[in-house]
Amino acid sequence: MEPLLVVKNLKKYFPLKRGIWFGEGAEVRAVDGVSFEVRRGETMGLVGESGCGKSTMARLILRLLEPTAGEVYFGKASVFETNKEEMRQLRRRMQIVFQDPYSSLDPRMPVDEIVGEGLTIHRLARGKEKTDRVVDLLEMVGLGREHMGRYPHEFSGGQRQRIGIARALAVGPEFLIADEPVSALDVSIQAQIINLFEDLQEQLGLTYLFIAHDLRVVKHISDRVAVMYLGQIVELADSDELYRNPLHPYTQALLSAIPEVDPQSKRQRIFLEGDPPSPVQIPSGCRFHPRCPKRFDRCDQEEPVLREVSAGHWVSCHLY
Amino acid sequence: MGRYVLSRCRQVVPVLFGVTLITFLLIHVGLGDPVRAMMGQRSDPEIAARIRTEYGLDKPLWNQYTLYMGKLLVGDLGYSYRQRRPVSRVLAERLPATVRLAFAAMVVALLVGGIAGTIAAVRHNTLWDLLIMTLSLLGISTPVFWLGMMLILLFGVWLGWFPISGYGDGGFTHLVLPALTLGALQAGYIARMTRSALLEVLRQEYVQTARAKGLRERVVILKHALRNAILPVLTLAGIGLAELLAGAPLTEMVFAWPGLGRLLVSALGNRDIPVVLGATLLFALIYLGANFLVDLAYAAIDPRVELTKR
Amino acid sequence: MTAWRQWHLGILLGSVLLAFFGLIGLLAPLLAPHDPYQIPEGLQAFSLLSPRPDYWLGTDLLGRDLLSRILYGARVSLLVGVLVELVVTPVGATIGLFAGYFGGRMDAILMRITDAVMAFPALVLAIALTAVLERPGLLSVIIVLTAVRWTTVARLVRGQVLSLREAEHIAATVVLGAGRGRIIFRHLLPNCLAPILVAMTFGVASNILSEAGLGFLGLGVQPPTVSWGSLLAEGAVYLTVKPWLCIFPGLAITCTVLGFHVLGDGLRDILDPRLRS
Amino acid sequence: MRAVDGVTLSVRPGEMLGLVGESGCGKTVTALSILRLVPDPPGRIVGGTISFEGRDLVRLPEEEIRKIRGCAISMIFQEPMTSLNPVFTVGEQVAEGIRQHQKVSRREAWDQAVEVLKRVKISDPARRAREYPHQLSGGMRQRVMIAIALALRPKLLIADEPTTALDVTIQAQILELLLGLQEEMKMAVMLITHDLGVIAETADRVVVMYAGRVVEEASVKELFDNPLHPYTQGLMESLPRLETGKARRRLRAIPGLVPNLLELPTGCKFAPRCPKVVEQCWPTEPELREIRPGHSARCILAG
Repeated sequence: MEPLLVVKNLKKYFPLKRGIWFGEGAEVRAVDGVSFEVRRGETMGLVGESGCGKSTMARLILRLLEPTAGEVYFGKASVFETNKEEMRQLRRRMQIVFQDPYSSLDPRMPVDEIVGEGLTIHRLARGKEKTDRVVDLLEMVGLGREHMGRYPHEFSGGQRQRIGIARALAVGPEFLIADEPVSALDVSIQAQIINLFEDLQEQLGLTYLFIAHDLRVVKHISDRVAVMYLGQIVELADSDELYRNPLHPYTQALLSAIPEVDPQSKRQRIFLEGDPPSPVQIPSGCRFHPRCPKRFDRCDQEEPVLREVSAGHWVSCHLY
Repeated sequence: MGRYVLSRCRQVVPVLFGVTLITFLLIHVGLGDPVRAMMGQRSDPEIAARIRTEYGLDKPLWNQYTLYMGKLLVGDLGYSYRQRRPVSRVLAERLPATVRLAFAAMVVALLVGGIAGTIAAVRHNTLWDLLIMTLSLLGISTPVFWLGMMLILLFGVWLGWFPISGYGDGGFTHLVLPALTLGALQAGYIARMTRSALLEVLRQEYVQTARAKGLRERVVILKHALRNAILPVLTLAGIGLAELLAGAPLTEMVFAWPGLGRLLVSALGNRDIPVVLGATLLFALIYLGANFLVDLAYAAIDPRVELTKR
Repeated sequence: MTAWRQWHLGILLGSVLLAFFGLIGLLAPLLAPHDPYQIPEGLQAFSLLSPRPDYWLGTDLLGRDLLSRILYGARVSLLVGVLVELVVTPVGATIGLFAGYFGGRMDAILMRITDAVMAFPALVLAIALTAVLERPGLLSVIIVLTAVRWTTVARLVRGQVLSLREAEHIAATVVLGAGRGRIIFRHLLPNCLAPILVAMTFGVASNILSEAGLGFLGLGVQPPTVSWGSLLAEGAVYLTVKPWLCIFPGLAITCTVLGFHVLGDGLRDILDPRLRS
Repeated sequence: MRAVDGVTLSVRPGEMLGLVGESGCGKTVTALSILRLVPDPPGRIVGGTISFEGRDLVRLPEEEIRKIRGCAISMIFQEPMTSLNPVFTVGEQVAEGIRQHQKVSRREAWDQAVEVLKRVKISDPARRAREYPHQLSGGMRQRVMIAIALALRPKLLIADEPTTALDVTIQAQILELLLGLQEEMKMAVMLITHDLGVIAETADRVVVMYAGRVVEEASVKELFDNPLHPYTQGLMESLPRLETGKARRRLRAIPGLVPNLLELPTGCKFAPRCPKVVEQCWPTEPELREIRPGHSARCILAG
């Protein structure tokens, strides 16, 4: 299938400021050489623990940040090479839903203005037509006309997330990045929002990049899943394949660490030692080697590359 | 710590530059033609020209500024028209009195404000809280010099407890009323800040942790909470110092206190511009120096400072 | 619930106080029992009278009614307080907005300038400026206070913008394709308005105090115009013998400033989004 | 507002009791009430008893309850970032609790603290003890919290969402540590969480809370095999599962919003969201009934 989004060798380093006059050149390697594709109509899942660079990825793809190196193609357009007007047009096609239902809505704007802002910016509708569109959008996400004049603080977390989705859909995007959209919500509400994402995909033919740290959620919603560790993708495969046959020791550990909702199934746990290293001091060789239970002498010497070891199953590990 | 001091120094340098630039520009505008100001009516064009060259007044503004800076570095602030001696000497005479007053006022403010604020926070929503908050509101609403006059009336004239003017022999009794006057405003601010900071800290989880250990409430507040609540109070006290120093001229006038502020006002009356601007600069330097000390205190209390600045 | 009642009380109290003094200032010509400037004939009989039925608050050295002078003084004090804040707020807010939004070198330069101005105790710098401006008067007071006071707002707005810049709703607006103008004027600015409004309230209070200070030092409005500060300067001489000449103008200042502080506290309470959600 | 209304539960010696529920269901307030840590005002315990080793904690004088806090009963909190005091070293914070309850010198308390830090598997504990909280990672800080709580070998540990703020791999480490220490010290643990997975893997018995009430209570196996309350059933079905091979199924979400404690219905508090609601649910609130031995539920349809 034709890819909608292509990410090529993307890097983002943040300099660490030290004093005003003498820079000492340390940097945070938030995203460090990431490549993948998202096919039209699929849901690509991106999992990883906090600080692995997954949210930076989202911001890079949307050009909220300028990359240190690498390219992103959306359809035929190269995102980092478009001019201002082209970028504006491109933004209609790719949107984002954020994690925090509190800071992601402007507290001083009523809901109809929040949802209708995209319509105004791109001159898609005005007056009565705009109001109708906003009502449609609110109904599409399970809210209604009666919510239009209210302010964000009058809503619960789940409802705010619905408002955020409606705002993103207003400009009629093809591609939606969901950056941890349910991790701040209660379990019973999480399921509502996940279902909403699935329904909208079906109705509107959307393509998703679904970012989360909860493997259960990602597994549930994604067609393919990429696992990130310290700014790189360590494994990428079809969702079922990844969970049935995880190859990278990190993926294996992640999967075994998820508490299973079944008191009977006592699986073999793989415990990782220590904490993820800081992205300022990335270990030599394979960046997972200090915590890897299967490491051998080659691992701290040579950095593995992401290779396709079976059809559609990519892994970056010296074991394969 | 050394590293932190260094980084603070680096931040102060540009500010010092800005401060001197401001006083320099003021001098430049203020003196109009300094030569005429110096020589008065009997200006002889030839001599005037010679003086101009001698003082570098014919050079571009930028050069004049570097000249001014050069003089500042060796402590040369110019010459007092009125007192006919170097400004630096005039200022040096008056500095101790002002520092003494400001220091005493700050101590009053921190002690009174800190204790009152703590009581208000611990007795949150009680009559004590209301009383302390009302008083501190009054404290920050009263003009400094008027408070000074009222204290003079009450304690000086009617009760006769304290002397009402002058420096005396430098003893304690002469200091009481001016220090109370100057400290009252900051005491009000500090009480308000201590209260709100402490209330905020008491909501933190680590306070709960401390209670869950079985510590006495007194220990929880005095050790765990107050140590953290002091940090924003210190920051405020540093900023408040500017306000405190701003009150110095007024307080010194009311109490005839022989400090920089009074010098500033009388020099202004005499149009002794070099003294005015010298004193102005010195006030800014006192403020910057004191803030530097506040920063050091902050770093000593908060272990996180080291890391964030590194 | 208690919080609601508190702010209600605060705003009510503050508004009543301010409305009172505002009206006094506005209606001074109607309310004043005597001419505040006219020196009465037969001065001897009227000079430094103690409070009595026809002169409620007594008279000054030149036999003028203190009450009438306080009423007229309210005009100048409030005018200076409010006017300076109205000038300073847009200027400071613009500087803060620029520094915070564009960041980088622009921010560094603007903030160092702000730091430098703030390093001077406000009244000291005001005195120095007055010295340079040569002729004190209403205009010089306004100019001087403006030059000193813009920094507070600039700092405040910059801090707000810096924290808002990281908010996800701003990022979401950028992703929608909004331009700089929309982000600044529709998102950043409205979110700064509440703290600006609160700061303005406290700012007016601070201006009134500064004006009084300048007036007391003789650097404020010049005779025959009166302000509360200049009344205190005149009265200071007779502090120990005719204390009411000092007590009443000072009370007027304190009550007005108190009104602004109470109002500011109340506004801060109701405008704080943390209390609303 | 009634945050917790008529909650009855018991923890047996050496047992791991799971307490599950969503935000605002009253699980944290219940836990804090045991040690009387609910801030008063605004919080107040208006009735009921908390019996610990035959003593009623609700009526104990302040002095006495302080002797129990951190000694016989301790507590750990959700946010390792904010639950340690930033201005004291972690060693001081562990030693402080020890000195509070035992007559030991400063030196001895410190040595004991280092020993406890070692027990919670902090590497190089002597050096770590001299560090400040901000110098440690989230997982490490939670270990320090556990060390503070377990320093005096309590009989009951209350753990309020101890792993929620942590990454999965760290969460697994911490849970494993807690289970190990429980075994070793033979203490009872009350584990509060919103994550059914964590409960399934660690708890012996489970209490499910909704809107300030216990709605179901059973052994962990019984609860997962045979959930009786529609809310418990809904929670389980709304959770995405990992097992592969099945066709992707739609999640069975519980409709509606998390309840607002100020606007609760008079009858069954779950009725507005319940898929099985019948007319009898509305007028009166059902009692918590024992449906099967050791398994109770607060639902008229159960059994």
